[in-house]
Amino acid sequence: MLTTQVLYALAGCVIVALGLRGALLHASLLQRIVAINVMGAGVFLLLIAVAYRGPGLAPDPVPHALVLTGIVVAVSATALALALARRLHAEQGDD
Amino acid sequence: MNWDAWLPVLVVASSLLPGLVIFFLREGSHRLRTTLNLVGAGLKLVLVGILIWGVFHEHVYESRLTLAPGLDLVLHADTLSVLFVTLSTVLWLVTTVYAIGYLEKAPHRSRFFGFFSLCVSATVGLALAGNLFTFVIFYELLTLATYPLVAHRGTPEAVRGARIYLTYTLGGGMLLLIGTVWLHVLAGPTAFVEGGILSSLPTAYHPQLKMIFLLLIIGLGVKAALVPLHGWLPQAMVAPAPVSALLHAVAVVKAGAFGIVRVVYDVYGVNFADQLGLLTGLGIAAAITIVYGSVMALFQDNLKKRLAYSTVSQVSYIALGTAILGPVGTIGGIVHLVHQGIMKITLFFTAGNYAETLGIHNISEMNGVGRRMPATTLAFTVAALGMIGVPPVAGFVSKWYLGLGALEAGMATWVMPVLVTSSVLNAAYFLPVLYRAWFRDPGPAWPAEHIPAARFETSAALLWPPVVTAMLALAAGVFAAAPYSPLEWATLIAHREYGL
Amino acid sequence: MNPVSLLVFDALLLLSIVGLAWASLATSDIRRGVILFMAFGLVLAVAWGRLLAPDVALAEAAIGAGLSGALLLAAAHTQPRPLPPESTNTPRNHGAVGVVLRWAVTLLCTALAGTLAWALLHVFSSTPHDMLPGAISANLAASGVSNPVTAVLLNFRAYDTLLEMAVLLTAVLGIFTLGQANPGYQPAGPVFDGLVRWLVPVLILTAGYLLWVGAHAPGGAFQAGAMLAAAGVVLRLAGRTRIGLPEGFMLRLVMAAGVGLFLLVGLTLLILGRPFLGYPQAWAGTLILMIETAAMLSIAATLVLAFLGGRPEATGVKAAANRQCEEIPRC
Amino acid sequence: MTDAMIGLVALPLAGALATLLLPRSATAVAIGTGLATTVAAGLLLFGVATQGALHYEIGGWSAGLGIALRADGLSALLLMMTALVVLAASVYASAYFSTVSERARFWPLWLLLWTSLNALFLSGDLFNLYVTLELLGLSAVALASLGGKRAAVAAALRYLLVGLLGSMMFLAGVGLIYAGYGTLDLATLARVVEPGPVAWPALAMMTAGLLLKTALFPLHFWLPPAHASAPAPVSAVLSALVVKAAFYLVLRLWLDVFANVVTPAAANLLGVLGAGAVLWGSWRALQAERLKLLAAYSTVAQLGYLFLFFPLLLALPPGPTRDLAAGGLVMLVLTHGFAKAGLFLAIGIIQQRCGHDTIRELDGTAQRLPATTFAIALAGVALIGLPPSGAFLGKWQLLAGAVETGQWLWLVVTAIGSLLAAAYIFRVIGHAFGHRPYPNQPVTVAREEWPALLLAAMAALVLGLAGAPVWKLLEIGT
Repeated sequence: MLTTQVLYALAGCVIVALGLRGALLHASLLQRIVAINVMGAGVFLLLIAVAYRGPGLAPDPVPHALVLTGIVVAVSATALALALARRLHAEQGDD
Repeated sequence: MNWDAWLPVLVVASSLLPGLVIFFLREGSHRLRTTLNLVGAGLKLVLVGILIWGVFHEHVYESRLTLAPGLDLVLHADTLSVLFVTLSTVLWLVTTVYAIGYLEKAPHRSRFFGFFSLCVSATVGLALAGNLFTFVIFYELLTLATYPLVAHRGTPEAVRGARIYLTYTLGGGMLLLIGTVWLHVLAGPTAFVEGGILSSLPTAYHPQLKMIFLLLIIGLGVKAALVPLHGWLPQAMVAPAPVSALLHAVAVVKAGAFGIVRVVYDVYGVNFADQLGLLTGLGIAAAITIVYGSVMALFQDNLKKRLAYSTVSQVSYIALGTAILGPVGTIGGIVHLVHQGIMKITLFFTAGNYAETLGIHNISEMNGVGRRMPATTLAFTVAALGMIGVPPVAGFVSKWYLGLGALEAGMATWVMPVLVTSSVLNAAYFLPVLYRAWFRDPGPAWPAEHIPAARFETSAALLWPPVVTAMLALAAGVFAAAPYSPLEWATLIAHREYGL
Repeated sequence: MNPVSLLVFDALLLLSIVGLAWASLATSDIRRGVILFMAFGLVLAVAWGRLLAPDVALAEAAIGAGLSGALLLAAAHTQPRPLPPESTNTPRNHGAVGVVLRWAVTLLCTALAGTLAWALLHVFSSTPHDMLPGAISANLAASGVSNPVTAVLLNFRAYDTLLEMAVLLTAVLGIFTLGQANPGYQPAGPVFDGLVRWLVPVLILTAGYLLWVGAHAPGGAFQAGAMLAAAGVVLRLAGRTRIGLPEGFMLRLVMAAGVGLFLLVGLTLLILGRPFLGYPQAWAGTLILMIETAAMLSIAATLVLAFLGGRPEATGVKAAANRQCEEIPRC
Repeated sequence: MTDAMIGLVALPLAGALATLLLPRSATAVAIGTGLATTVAAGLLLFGVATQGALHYEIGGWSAGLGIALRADGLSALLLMMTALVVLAASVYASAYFSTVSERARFWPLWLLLWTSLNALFLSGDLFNLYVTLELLGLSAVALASLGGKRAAVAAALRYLLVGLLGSMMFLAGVGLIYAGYGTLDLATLARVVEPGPVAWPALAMMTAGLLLKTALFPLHFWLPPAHASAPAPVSAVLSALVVKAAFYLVLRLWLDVFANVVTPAAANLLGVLGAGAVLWGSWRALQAERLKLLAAYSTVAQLGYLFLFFPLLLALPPGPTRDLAAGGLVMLVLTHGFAKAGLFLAIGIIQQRCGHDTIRELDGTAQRLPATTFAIALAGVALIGLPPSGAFLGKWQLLAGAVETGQWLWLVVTAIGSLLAAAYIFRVIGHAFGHRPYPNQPVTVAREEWPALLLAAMAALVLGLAGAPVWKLLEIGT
């Protein structure tokens, strides 16, 4: 159903824009990390919308694999960012 | 091993390799350093001898290394390059002996002699360059090698002088590079060919060629100390005497002048340059520099500063020679390249001797120095008379040919007055020094007598070099007509340039 | 579900997704933001289901919403209650510059969204390219698994997954260099403890099931690893000191197992003359399962260590010697 | 020879795992792996030189389905440079890090960084490039924050966030390309892609992401603090290689894959940004107080030169002059890689031996470490682009291209940039002529000074004099 793809793709674009805006504007590190995750989710939504072929038909598996890899990469990047933020916060605390 | 391809490289390497080895020598190993220096200088002299003999017999020596498609590093020995190579090799040997004596107990000698040899290798490479691309490479290498020499003493003024020197020369180098690239794009790889190669280009390129000529001359003019670009020369006087001797008599200043000769004769071709009206511009700039240099020299009390300004004016004789159309003017210009080198190095050696032995830096302290150091002052006198143009010293020969050339080329109306005024000015700033040295009574004590008057007036290594170069200056004047003399060689060059 | 009601469902789903995304970024309190982000993740998982991407839905729920949320909450927890001024939600520069900056950025983002939408509309108007999905279904039989996504992940584009495991390993090594783990949580109350006693075995069982089922149905190493990690996180939250993580060399071995086995299989195949990571058809299934098991263990260990936030506090005797040796250089 | 390609990725990865599992003998294992990988890089370079571009389908699946590794002249050269720089920095690092725990944490991340660089230069698949970029970003951040000091952690965090933003933009572009053309393989894409509403936004997004990662002028704010506060061997590799990887991708996309999509106007935009980078970077380097900041800003400036080539390469019709310009670009990339790595290593020695690297108080230090000062001077010569260095040939081609296509602005910018570079390099060398007595032993710390000297000499002498084969290699296109 063409309209489903278009609807979800447009939602994806909006979420990417929201994420980017949040990442650029927010001052606090944690909210910037959340914003980047939201932007990532938006891009994944685009990819899966592209893979969708219609209600009964089998979707294209390649974007699914890409998004899976993307999610794992995103979580590892977030983990490292949070550890850095925590260490920075700990350093700020004592000096 | 095919000898013709390797000789130019060997000539450059004979000072490069000892230099690199000296860099890593420990400070204390004097004897090894001295032997390395002298062996290098001696070997180079032998190799250059073979080069002279070969080129005289129309033998072609060329070594070529492709750095990039269309860009070759070419070392090619032709008549003009051999002249400059001989000059720098002979004077390097003499200056090395002098430097060993001069830097007796100074620090950082490994570094000094390392860069000293690099500097000479750059000069020789520049002289042997077969195309404009190689010339630019060695031109920049020369800047890099001489910067540490000028800043050698490490005093704040030395570092400041070196920085000014660098600003001028790197700026000039950049303009030269842009001009060369522009020329390369228009005319392809610009090899040095007697008679020039640009005359065949379509007339549409002529305005661009004029612009390129301006860029090249400004780039070279910085090192040749043409008037607006000469500011670094007096500042670089903070360098030790052997450095200012080699720099201002042989290496840096001559590189600029030699570059101008190359560009006018072997890139543009003198007739094509004249057709574009470039020579008059060059001539005027040279004339202004000659007069300006001499006038400024009048007001300098510091001996080395006065010699520096005299160099500024003397080097422009070479530029003036190239600006005079016709073989005789060319001979005058090219032979002055050698004569000025020999005479100026004698003057700097003697100035170094006065500073090192008696602590004399200014002319006002030179009263009666002739009695205390007769041999050095005699050498100073010979060289000074040569500078003025008094026969039989070499200076007279080049001025004679310049005047004759100007008459023949019909440019006498403004060249002769310039020559006459500059000779008068030369006399004005050299004769009082001679008078003060010989006929005034010395003061109660010398400013700082380091070396007592033993058997010789100063240490042997300091005394003999100026005497030798003074005799060379005399010989170049007296035996000017002998075969293999600078004048004969310059005539050979001029004939080949003009295709006579 | 007739098309009209499907459209209504889609509209509602998308509205809630975009609304949650906007809300999680608009709040000033970081905790509210993180919780809203987790809700956003869960609703997004529903959207993946709607778009017939079950594997991704599982991963999104387990990793995207679950573990990322847990990591973010743990980090938000360490923020002192009254937020220091410089990290408030409203951007730093409130003055005119701030407004202009905000408008400029908003304009930039809408422009970006516009170009993306314009390009995608153009794509959707033309016929979709089925060259690659066609090739996958053709070669699915030779890939050793019947679930196309697992086939792509672990056979056709196995090299991507190898590098992705390396990314995970890098992240945890980076976290290790930053220092020791966070202090633990206080022991759980009876209710939570009871829940944990039941939940952890179930989580481990589902992890095993997901690993096995991945070959022919949605599931696989990543989802299973996330489940196992969830078990570890729950134990950690219940204040347990031993949460199933090995120590010292064994821990490093488990961390490196995922990438190590993958590389080992690839290189042995290369030595046997086959292309790098080119499983022979007969062995493909078992090889993939072997790699997935190692990958599951590595992913679980990595995600738990990430939640710990640093090098785990070594408890055993050998660990004490290890720590003592750490301090003396040249040991 | 295709096994060399696999070796280039598998060896450092295996080395990373080995150093993780055997922390005690981590240094020996790491140096061993380094040598093996360098041999593999040499074999690959030899293979490409003799047999032309190499192509390897991983898992035996045809390019559309699986992932293909590709090695043409450009990537073989970059791989060789990466191998030499990382090997030299590894030897340096083995003496730089003193405690066992520091080394145990350093080596695995170091070899993972090397794996990501090799994988990136070899990859022929768009999504695979995304994963390698991510691996590169994360390992670089982890290494940069190794020092653990506040400045290093803060800079590393900003670097990570910027990197993530860049990767997300890149992934959006990749998604668009897959949506529009149904393939991720660069070779097939190059045949299929045509200018249109899908290609332009996708390329714009990918380029924006990559410009963030390569720190081109307006987006360079994160680079100086990150490179200046990282440990010496790390900042050497960050400046010399990591930012180059993102630039390599922009080059590959613009001139190879999207060749017919790219418009001269877009290239001119890159050129203007590059010019801005040259001037701004050089100006800030001139005012930098610390040597490391100077080197970091000099990286920003040198990257500017690389982007100046884009308007030239697009204006020149395909032919010998364009190949010459492309060769000049690669020569600049290689020379800057070696020179900047040598410079950072030398600065690391000064910082370790004298406790500070503020330029003003360098008088004494430059005397006590003459070999280090000589390395800085050699690297400086290569950064300015003075003759014996490869950068001179690179700048010559840049100037020649500017004259050929009549784009005089780039010529003026290059001239000013080189003079500014000379100013800030000789400001540092000027301090070498202090009053201290000359130490008897010129090389004080062999294991640290030789890598720095060899890298700087490679840039300033070897590439300059023996650079001709670079042009021959570049004719071997994909």
